Amino acid sequence: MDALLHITTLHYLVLGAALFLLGVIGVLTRRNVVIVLMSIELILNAVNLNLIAFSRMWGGLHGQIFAIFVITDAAAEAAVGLGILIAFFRNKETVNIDEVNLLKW
Amino acid sequence: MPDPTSLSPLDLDTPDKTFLDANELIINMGPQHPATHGVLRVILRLDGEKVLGLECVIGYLHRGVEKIGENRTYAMFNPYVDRMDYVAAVSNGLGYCEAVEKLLAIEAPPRAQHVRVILTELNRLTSHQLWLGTHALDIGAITPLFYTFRDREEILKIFEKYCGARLTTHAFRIGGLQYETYSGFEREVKNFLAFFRPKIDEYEELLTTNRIWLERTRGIGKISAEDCIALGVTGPVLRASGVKWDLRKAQPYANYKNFDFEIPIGENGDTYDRYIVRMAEMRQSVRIIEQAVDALPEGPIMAKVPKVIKPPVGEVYHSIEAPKGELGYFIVSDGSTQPYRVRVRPPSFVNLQALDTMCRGQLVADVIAVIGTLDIVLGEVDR
Amino acid sequence: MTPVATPFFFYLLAATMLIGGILVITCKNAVHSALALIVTLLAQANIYLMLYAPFVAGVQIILYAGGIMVLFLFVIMLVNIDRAMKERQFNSQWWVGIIAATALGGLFIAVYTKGKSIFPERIPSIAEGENTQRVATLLYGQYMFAFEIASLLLLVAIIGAVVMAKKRI
Amino acid sequence: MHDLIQYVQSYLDPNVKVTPGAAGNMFWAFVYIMLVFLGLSVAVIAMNWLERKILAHMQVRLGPMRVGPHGLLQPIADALKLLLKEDLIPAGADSFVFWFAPFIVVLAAFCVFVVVPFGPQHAITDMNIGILFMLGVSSLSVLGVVMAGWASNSHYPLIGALRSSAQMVSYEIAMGLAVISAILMTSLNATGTGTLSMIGIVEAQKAQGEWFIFKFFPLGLIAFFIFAVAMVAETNRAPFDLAEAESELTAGFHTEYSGFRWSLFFLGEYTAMIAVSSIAVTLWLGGWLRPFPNLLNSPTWDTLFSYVPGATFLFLAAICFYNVARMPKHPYFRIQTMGLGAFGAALALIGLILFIPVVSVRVQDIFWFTAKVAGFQYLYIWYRGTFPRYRFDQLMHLGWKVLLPLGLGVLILTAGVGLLQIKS
Amino acid sequence: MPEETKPPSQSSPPGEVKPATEKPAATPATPAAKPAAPAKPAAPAPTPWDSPMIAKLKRSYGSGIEPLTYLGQHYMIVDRSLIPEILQVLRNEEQFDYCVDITAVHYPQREKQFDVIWVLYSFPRNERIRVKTLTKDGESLPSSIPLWAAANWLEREVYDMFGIKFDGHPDLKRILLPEGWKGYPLRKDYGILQQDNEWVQINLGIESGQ
Repeated sequence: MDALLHITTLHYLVLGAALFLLGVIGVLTRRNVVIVLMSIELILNAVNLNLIAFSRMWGGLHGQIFAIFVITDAAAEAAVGLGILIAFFRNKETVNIDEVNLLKW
Repeated sequence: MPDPTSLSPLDLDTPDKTFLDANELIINMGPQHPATHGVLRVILRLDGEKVLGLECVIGYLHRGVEKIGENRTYAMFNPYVDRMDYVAAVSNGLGYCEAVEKLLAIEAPPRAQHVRVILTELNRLTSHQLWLGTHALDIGAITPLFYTFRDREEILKIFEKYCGARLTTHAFRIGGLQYETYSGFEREVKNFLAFFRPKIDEYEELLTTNRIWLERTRGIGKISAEDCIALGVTGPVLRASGVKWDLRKAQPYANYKNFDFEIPIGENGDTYDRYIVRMAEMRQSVRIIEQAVDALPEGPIMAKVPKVIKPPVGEVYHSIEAPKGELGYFIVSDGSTQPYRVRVRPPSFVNLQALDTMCRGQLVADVIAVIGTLDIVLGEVDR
Repeated sequence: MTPVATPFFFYLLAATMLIGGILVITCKNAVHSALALIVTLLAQANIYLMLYAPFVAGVQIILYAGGIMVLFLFVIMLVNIDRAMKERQFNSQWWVGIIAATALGGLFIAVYTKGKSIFPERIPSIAEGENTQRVATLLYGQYMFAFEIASLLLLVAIIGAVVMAKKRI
Repeated sequence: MHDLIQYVQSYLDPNVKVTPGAAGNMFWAFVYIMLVFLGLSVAVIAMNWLERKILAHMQVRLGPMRVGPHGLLQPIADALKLLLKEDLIPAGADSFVFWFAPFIVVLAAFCVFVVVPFGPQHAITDMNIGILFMLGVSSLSVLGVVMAGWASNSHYPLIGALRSSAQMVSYEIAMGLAVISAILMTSLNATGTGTLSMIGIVEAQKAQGEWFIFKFFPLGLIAFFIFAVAMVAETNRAPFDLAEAESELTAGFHTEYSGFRWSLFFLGEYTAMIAVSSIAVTLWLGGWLRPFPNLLNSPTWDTLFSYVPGATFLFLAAICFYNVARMPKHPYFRIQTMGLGAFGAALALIGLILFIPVVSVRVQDIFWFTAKVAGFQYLYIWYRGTFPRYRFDQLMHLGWKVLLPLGLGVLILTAGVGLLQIKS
Repeated sequence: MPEETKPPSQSSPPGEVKPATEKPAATPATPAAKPAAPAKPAAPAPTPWDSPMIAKLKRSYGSGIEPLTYLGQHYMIVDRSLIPEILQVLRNEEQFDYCVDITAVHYPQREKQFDVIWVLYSFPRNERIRVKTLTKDGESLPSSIPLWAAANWLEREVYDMFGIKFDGHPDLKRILLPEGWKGYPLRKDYGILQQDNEWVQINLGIESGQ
C-alpha cells in the first residue's frame, strides 16, 4: 500500500509506459490516418513524461529541455503529417491508411 | 424536374462534397438569408472563397402585377404599382400616372407637377437612406442604419401628413393630384431640408473615410460602362461607372427641365463609387426640392380628366428615373376602361442581371456587399 | 507551491490520461478521438506541474492543446470523415499489433522490475520559482545549437506543410 | 476550532502581502474564487446592460427602458428568459460534443482569472508562469468554438467555427509577440532577470516607475496597440466578428444553440473580453497601480487619489438621483422612480464606505484595476458602434502581414534598446 | 403586310368583349355612359415616321418595315423574317446600344397571336424606339443575347409569361414562375384566378393556393 501511496519516479515511468503502449497499439491497428497521427502524439507524450520524470529525479533541467524539443518536433510532425494527409485526401478522397499503397498518385 | 428542390445544381442534403474538394463548391444563399434583401436566392459556384459564377433564382415574391393590371381599370391599378418598389412607391406612381396621361394626351397642371417633383425627390431620399442603412449593415456597420432611419422618419411624416400613408403612398392620381397640399407643407419641407443637409455630412462622416469601409468597398464589384450598357444597367450603378446619363436630364419628364441640378458620376464603377454617387444624388435631390418648393406655383392640381378613363386605342412606353434606375411602363390600350396590357420595366430586375458579372472573381463576403450596392427591391424584381 | 495530496492527484490524473488514451485509439469518430487526446494532454500538463516543471506545462497547454490539437481538429473537419466512420476501423493486422504491443509491455515490466533498485529513493527538490529562468539559461546557453536546429526544423515544416496542402503552387 | 479561526484570521492581518494561493491558505483561496466568480457574473450582467445602453445612445435610440428603471433589470429578465427556453439539440448533431462545447468556452474564460492580480495580495494565486498560463488557457476556448461548430452538423456553424478558429490561432501569434516584448521590459532591473508572474510584472512597473505602455516610447505603445487589436480579434468582437457575421453566416458557430447553452457562450464571450482586457491592463497599464505613479508621487497625491473610488461611486449615485428627479411624476412611474432611487442610494452607500481609510487602502487597488478594465470594455462597445466588418482575407492580411512583422520588429527593438540601457 | 397587321390591333376583338362583361364589376360607382362621349374626338392615329435612319432602312428592306409615330414615340412594325437583320443593324450601325425592354402582347383572336416588342435606346443619339413584330403561337424568334446581354432575363420572362421561345438562348427556362409550372399566365386565355393546382398540390402539399 505504501508503495502505491508514495509516488516515486517509477510511478511516472509506468504511466508513461502505459501511454506509450496505447500509442503503439493505435499506430499499429487503426486505419484512419488522423487517428494514427494522434497515436504518434500519444507516443511522443509518453516520452516527454519519462524525460520530465527523470529530470525531476536527478534534479537537473536537461530532461525538460529535451521535452521542449520533443514538443517542437511534434508540432513540426503534425504540420507536415497533416499537410500530407490533406494532399492525399484531395487526390484519393479517403483517409484510410491502407489505401496509401502507391508510390505515386 | 417539377420538384422545386431539384432546381439547384447541388443537392444540399448529401454531404458528399467537402470544403477540400479539389474542384469547386456550390453553396446556396437564400431565399431566407439576412443579407439578400428579401427572398432572393443566389446559387454560388465557389473555388474556396472565390466566386466563379452565380445564378439568381427569383420569383418568390411574384404576384402577377401585370396580370392584375389587365383586369383593373386604369385608376384602380394605380395603387398596385406602389407595391412593386415599396421603398420608392411615389416614383412608381409617378411613372404610371405619367404613362397613362401620355396615353390620354393630357398633362398635369404646373402646381401638380411641382408637388410631384417634391414628393418624388423626397421619396428618392428615403430610398437612398434605406439603401445606405442596409448596405452598411451588410458590411457590418450597424450604426448608420439607425441614423438613416431617424431621418427617413421625418420624410415619412411629411408623406403621412400629405396623403395618410407612409410607405405605399398612392400619392398621385391620373391627371394630377388627389389632395391639395396641407397648410404648412412648404414650411415643413423647407424645415426638413434644413434639418437634413447636415445629416448627409453625418452619414459621410461615419463611412466615407472609414478605413475598413474603404477596404470593403474599393475595387469590389467593379463593372465597366460598356458592361453596364450591354446589361441594361441603369441608375446610380450606371452613373458610378462614369456614364453621365439620367432620364431627368436626358428625356425630362414632369417638369425636371425647370430645375437646376447636376448628375454625379463615378470613375471606377466599384462599390465605393456607387456609394459616393448615391450620397451626391441625395444632395442633388435636396437642391431640386429646394427649388421646387421655392417656385411652387398656385393653380389647380388636377387636369381635366374624364370620370371614366378610356384612353384611345394605342400603346405608349414611358419611363422615369426611379431611385434604382430606369422605370418604364409600356401600356397598350384597346379603348376600353382597362389596359389591354401593362408591362413594367423594373430597374431592379434588369440591374440584378449584372450581379454575376460584378461578382466573378470576388470573394463570398463581397457578394453580400454587391447585392447591397445594387439596391434591389425584391418586390420589384418579382412583381 | 508545494503539490498537495500528491497520491490522490497522481492517480486521478493518471486515470484521466489512460482513459483518454484508450478513447483515442478506440473511438470511431476522429473528432471524439481528438477530444480525448486533448483531455489526455491537459491531464499530462498537470502531471508536469506535479513534477516541478511549470514551464513545460505551460508550453504543453499552449502548443499541444491550443495549437497542435486545433490543427488536428481543423483538418478533421476539412476532410470528410463520414466515409471513414462507416468503414472498418481496425486493419487486418490488428492482432499482430496487439501482440507486438503486449511484447513491448512485457519488456517494460521486465526492465522496471529489474531496474527499480537503481532509482534513488529520495527525490531532490528544486526551486520551482526559478524554473523558467533556469530553463531559459540552459536553452540559450548549453543547448543553443539544438535550439537553432529546432527552429530550422520548424521552418522546414512550415514550408513543407504549405507545399503539401496548397492546391496550386 | 481555535486553529481554524486563526487560519481564517491569519490572512486578514494587514501585514500579509502575498496572495492566498501563495500563502497556501485554502480557505481564503476558496473565498477569493467565489468572489471572482460572483464579481465576474455581475460584471457580465452589467456589461450586457451597459453595452445595450451605450450602443443605443450611439445609435440615437434609447435601448432597454421597460424592465426596471432605465432597463436596469433587463439583463436579469433576459437571463431568466434564456434559462426557461427550451434547450434544443438539433437532429444529427453530435449530442455529447454539442452539450459539452459551451462549458469549455466558459471554463477557459473563467480559469484565466486564477492568476489575474487585482492587487498585490488580491489574486487567487500567483504562478511564476502566470502570463503563460493565461495565454494557454485562453487559447483553449478555440477548442470550444470548433467543437460547437462541428457538433451542430450544419454548414453555417461549421464555416463560422473554421473562420473563428483560424482567426484566433493567427492572432495568438501577434498577441504572443507583443506580450514577450512587455515581458522583456520586466528584466530591466538590477539582477537582469525578468518574470512571467502577473504580480511580478506589475511590481516591475512599480519599481521602474513607469507603465510599460510609455516605456521606450513609442515601442511600448506599439506593442500595446498590437495587443489591443489582437485581443479584439481573439474575442471575436467587432470589427473582427466574422465568425458571427450575421449578414453572411447568421450567427456563426452558435447558430444552432438556444437557451441556457447559448447563454453560456454569451457568458464566455464577455468573460473572455474582460480576461484579455485584464492581461492588457496588467502588462501595459500598470495593473492595480494608480495613474501617474512617477509624476505625482507625494503622499498628498496618494491621499487625493485614495478618494477617487468613493467619489466615483458618489458621482454615479448623483447621476441616479438626477434621473430620479427627471422621472415623470405620474403614479405609473412610482415603482420605477423608487427603484432607481434605491439603486442610487446603494451606490452612494458604497461610495461613502469607500471613503473610510481602512477600506479605501485595501480596496483602491481593486478599484483602479477594475476602472482600467472597464475602460477597455467601453472601447469594445465603441468599436462595435463605429466599425464595419473586415473581410476574412483582409483580417488574415492584417494579422499575418501587418501585426506579425510589426510585433517582431518591436520585439527586436525592445531587446536592443533594453540591452543598451543595461550596458550604460 | 403592315396593312394587315394594323387593323386587328385597332379593332381589338378581346377589348370589345371584355369591357362589356366586366365593366359593371370594375367601375360600379361611376356612371359609365356619359364620359364615354368626350373621349372620342381625342383619338389620335399613328402617323408615319420619317427620318434619315428610316429612309436608309426603307432603302434596304422596303415594305418589310412600317415606321410609325404615336404620341411622339417612334416605333416600327417589322416583318418577322427581317427581325434578326433589323436588330443587328439597329445595334451595330444605328448605335442603339441599350436594350431597355423586351415584352410581348397577346391577341388571341388574331392568326399571328403575339406582338413582340423590343424597346431600344441609343445613348449617343438620346433616342428611344420600339421594334415590334408579329409572331404565331409556337413560332420561335431569334435570341438577341449576342446583341445585348440584357436580353437574357427579359427573354426568359417573355418565355415564362407568354411561351414564346427564343432560339439560341443559352438558358431558356422559367424565371418568375417555378420550373414545371403549366400554362403561360399573361396570355389572354389564362384567367386571373387560374393557377396550376397540380403543381401546388405536388410541391406545396396544400389543396389550392386560393
